[in-house]
Amino acid sequence: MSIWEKLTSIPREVIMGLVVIAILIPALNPLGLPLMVGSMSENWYDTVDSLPAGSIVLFDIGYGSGGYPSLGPGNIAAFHQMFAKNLRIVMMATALEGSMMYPLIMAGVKPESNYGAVYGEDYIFLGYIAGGQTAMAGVLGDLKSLVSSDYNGNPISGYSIMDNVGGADDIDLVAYMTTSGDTAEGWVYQAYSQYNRALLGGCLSMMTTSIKPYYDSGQLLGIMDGIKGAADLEFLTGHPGDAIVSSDILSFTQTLVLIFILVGNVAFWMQKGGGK
Amino acid sequence: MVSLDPQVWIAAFLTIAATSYAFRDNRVFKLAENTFIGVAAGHQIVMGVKNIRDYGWSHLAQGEMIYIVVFLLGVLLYARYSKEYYWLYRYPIAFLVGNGVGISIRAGIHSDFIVQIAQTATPLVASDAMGTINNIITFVGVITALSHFIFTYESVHQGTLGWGPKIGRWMILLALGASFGNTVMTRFGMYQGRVVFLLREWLQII
Amino acid sequence: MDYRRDIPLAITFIVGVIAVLDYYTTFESVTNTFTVIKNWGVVLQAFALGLGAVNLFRIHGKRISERTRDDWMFSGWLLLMLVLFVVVGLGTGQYDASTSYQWIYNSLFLPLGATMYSSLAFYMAYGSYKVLRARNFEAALLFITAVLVIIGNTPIFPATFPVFFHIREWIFGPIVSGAYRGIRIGVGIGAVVLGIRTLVGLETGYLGRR
Amino acid sequence: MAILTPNRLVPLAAFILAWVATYMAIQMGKQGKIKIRRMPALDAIEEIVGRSVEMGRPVFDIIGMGTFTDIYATQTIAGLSILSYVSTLCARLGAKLYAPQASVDVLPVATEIVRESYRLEGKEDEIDIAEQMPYLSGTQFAWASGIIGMAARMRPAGNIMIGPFWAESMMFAESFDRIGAMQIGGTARMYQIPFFAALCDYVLIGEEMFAAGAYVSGDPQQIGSIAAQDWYKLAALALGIIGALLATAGVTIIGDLLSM
Repeated sequence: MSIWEKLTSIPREVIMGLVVIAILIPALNPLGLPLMVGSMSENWYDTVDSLPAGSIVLFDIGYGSGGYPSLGPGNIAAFHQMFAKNLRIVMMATALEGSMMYPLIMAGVKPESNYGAVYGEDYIFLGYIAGGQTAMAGVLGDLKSLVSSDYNGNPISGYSIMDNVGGADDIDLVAYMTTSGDTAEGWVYQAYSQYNRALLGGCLSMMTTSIKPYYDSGQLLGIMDGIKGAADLEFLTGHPGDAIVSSDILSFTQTLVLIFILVGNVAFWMQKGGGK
Repeated sequence: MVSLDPQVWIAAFLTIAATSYAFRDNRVFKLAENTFIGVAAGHQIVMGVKNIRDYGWSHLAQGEMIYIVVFLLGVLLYARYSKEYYWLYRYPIAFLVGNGVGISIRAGIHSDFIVQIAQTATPLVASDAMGTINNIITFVGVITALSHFIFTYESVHQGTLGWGPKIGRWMILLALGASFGNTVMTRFGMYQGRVVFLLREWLQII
Repeated sequence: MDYRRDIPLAITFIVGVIAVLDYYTTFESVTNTFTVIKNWGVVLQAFALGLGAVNLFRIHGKRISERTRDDWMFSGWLLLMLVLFVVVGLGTGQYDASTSYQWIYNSLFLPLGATMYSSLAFYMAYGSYKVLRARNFEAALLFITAVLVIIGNTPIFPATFPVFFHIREWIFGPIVSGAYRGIRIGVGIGAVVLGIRTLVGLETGYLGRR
Repeated sequence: MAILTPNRLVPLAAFILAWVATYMAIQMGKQGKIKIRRMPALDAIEEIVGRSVEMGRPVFDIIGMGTFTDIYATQTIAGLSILSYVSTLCARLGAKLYAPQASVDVLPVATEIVRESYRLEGKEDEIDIAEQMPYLSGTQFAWASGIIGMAARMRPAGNIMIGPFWAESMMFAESFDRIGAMQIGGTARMYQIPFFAALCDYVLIGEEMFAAGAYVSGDPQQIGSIAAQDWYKLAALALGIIGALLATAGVTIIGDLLSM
């Protein structure tokens, strides 16, 4: 077996083992590299920053355990900015596990101790609403005809934040974070096309290319581009967290992937070119 | 000092079990897989019942008797399992499909078609040279990618015109490469979160 | 008029047309009617959430009773996990807001959901090594931008050579915007035309058996 | 009070025209006036089924986890057309087909289609629906693991994945490649197209999948709607090109018209 054949047939377990090592080294001793903020994240930040205090934001926790490692830190950073700006956040979840993310995100943000925010006045969580786009259109169309109690089961009429939130006209900004294409496109259809609301979208970075046409045409004002966008938001809001920590691990693991691609292709071509 | 919280220990065990599949299929992974299937279906029921309570029963309790019809339609979804009355399940499914398709395509023609054409029908020349070059590349990308998806006019794919779809396929492949690259970051960005959990909350060494 | 097929098709058509009218007209009555339809849709979707579990009980229940395959104990464990979540979730009466439900979610569902999804990183690494080849011209095109974007996403490179950051931003400019807008226009009209066929009853796969 | 919602006249016109175009195109389809060009990936389907017969190994046809009520119902329908074509080929050539299912409301339709294909080929006894078309799971990764487990056991010679796919597409493409299966990937879910393009032998990009579904099914409805979509794409091309040139010359009539 020539050197090139060996190089194209490194056993799976060795490849996997190298990946584990490439994660552990930076995790155990971080490098703390500088961060270059992308334009899409900057637009997300500026859009929220331009809102006057007291504005109502409808935020959809549209992800679950599958998106938590990368969208969780981004969600925390986004909420830090919104609470710091004294915006009023009406949270909902179109993802089945979205309501399970809520306590984890709140533990990361701690709005009461950090910003003196009061549940029911500064923010409220309506919980999971089934139906995907039907839920979005239901909340934006006539919220009170659909929703009567919040996540904890208490009537929303008892909370001052909901006094004048009846539908899209009372909402100044819609923002979502999701791992699902249905949700990413669904909010463009229901929030922007139907009610012309300002809209921000956070998604896994693999989804960014396909929702970029909405950003180019102004239907999305900003995009949080996965863990990279989350790190940008953590940096811009001055709340470093897990996303920035991940940058070092991404440096090592993706350098390893580049080496694999190089080795795989060089060996492939050498074999093909008679280097047997 | 290793964590003493049983919740962290169970989560750590399942994290390792779920990762083990990447190395080799094994019975510990099968346990994790079946746990995953079971808890996911259980969670669906819990959230389903809560939603039925919050968005259905609450209306009934306020005297909106029409919701009895909605509950009946909901139950009919389960008629699909009966040999004789399976067709009854078509009534709720027909309602959901009409609602789902209608709510989506009514806006799809607007934001996925009309708005995108309007965005293309914009000036190619920008204030600076680089801006103009970028506009032209974007414009060529849209037009040739679109021509690649013409299926019933063979003439579009032949002769000089045929260069359109050919270049279109190349532009699409370049864009797909960018998406592939971003997906590498997505996966590693997620898995590092699990390793940080194992090191920070389980073994507590970082 | 076959009440087994024609009435459901009529329901799909009527509900779909009301959804479209709600978007394109300003009639108060249409908007109110569609609000009712949306509110009903949420409840029906909630009912549909139980279908998966019923199917699992049928399949895994059969496996346990017949002990056909050697892994029937896994089926037993699966149903046990399902029942555990249902009992804790419904038993507390607080559903997902109850701390004991959150405890079993954070112990069982969160680590599995987060790891299953992310363990794809290993497939990515192996796939990049074994399969991502610049075998021909077309594959080379995808290969070039993939590598340049990975470099741009690897913080150590843009931090030392900022040009890599700008190359990535540029690729996500004209290259991605142009091609993906073309793809999205095509997919958009494709979904609309097929959606129309569904509403008018030409596409009836969803009705199931003849 | 305007009856029509402002700034949506053109989308409304486009939407109504789409109903008319679809109806007209289907009539032309019925009269055989429309021909869809043949995609190379379709020749590959026959190559794969033939290969699996020669190697005496099964062929997988996976239509994805879509349902009839989600935004991707259209892709599930195209996947079912391909499944019908593949199962007919398998019945005719004697290849063993595996088509595991993930969606409770698609399962009865898919099994009906395969049973119909085998019945038309007079080979109804050669298909064991329960064993060859099992319901694995409605949950993404349990579904993916189920498929990969089946593939590891069955060692298929070919794998056809046409329908809506999510993150599991990467796991499938890599795992089936490891077993040495020849693969066709096709989806209109944009996030997953890169994997099929990078890792499969043939790829149907975006709506080539709908065209393939129409081509193999020969169904005038599907062929007609492909034609209606082409008319709209040609209109988009014309408006885009003319609009951009006029706008460059300072005349923004097309852009203004579209946002009426």
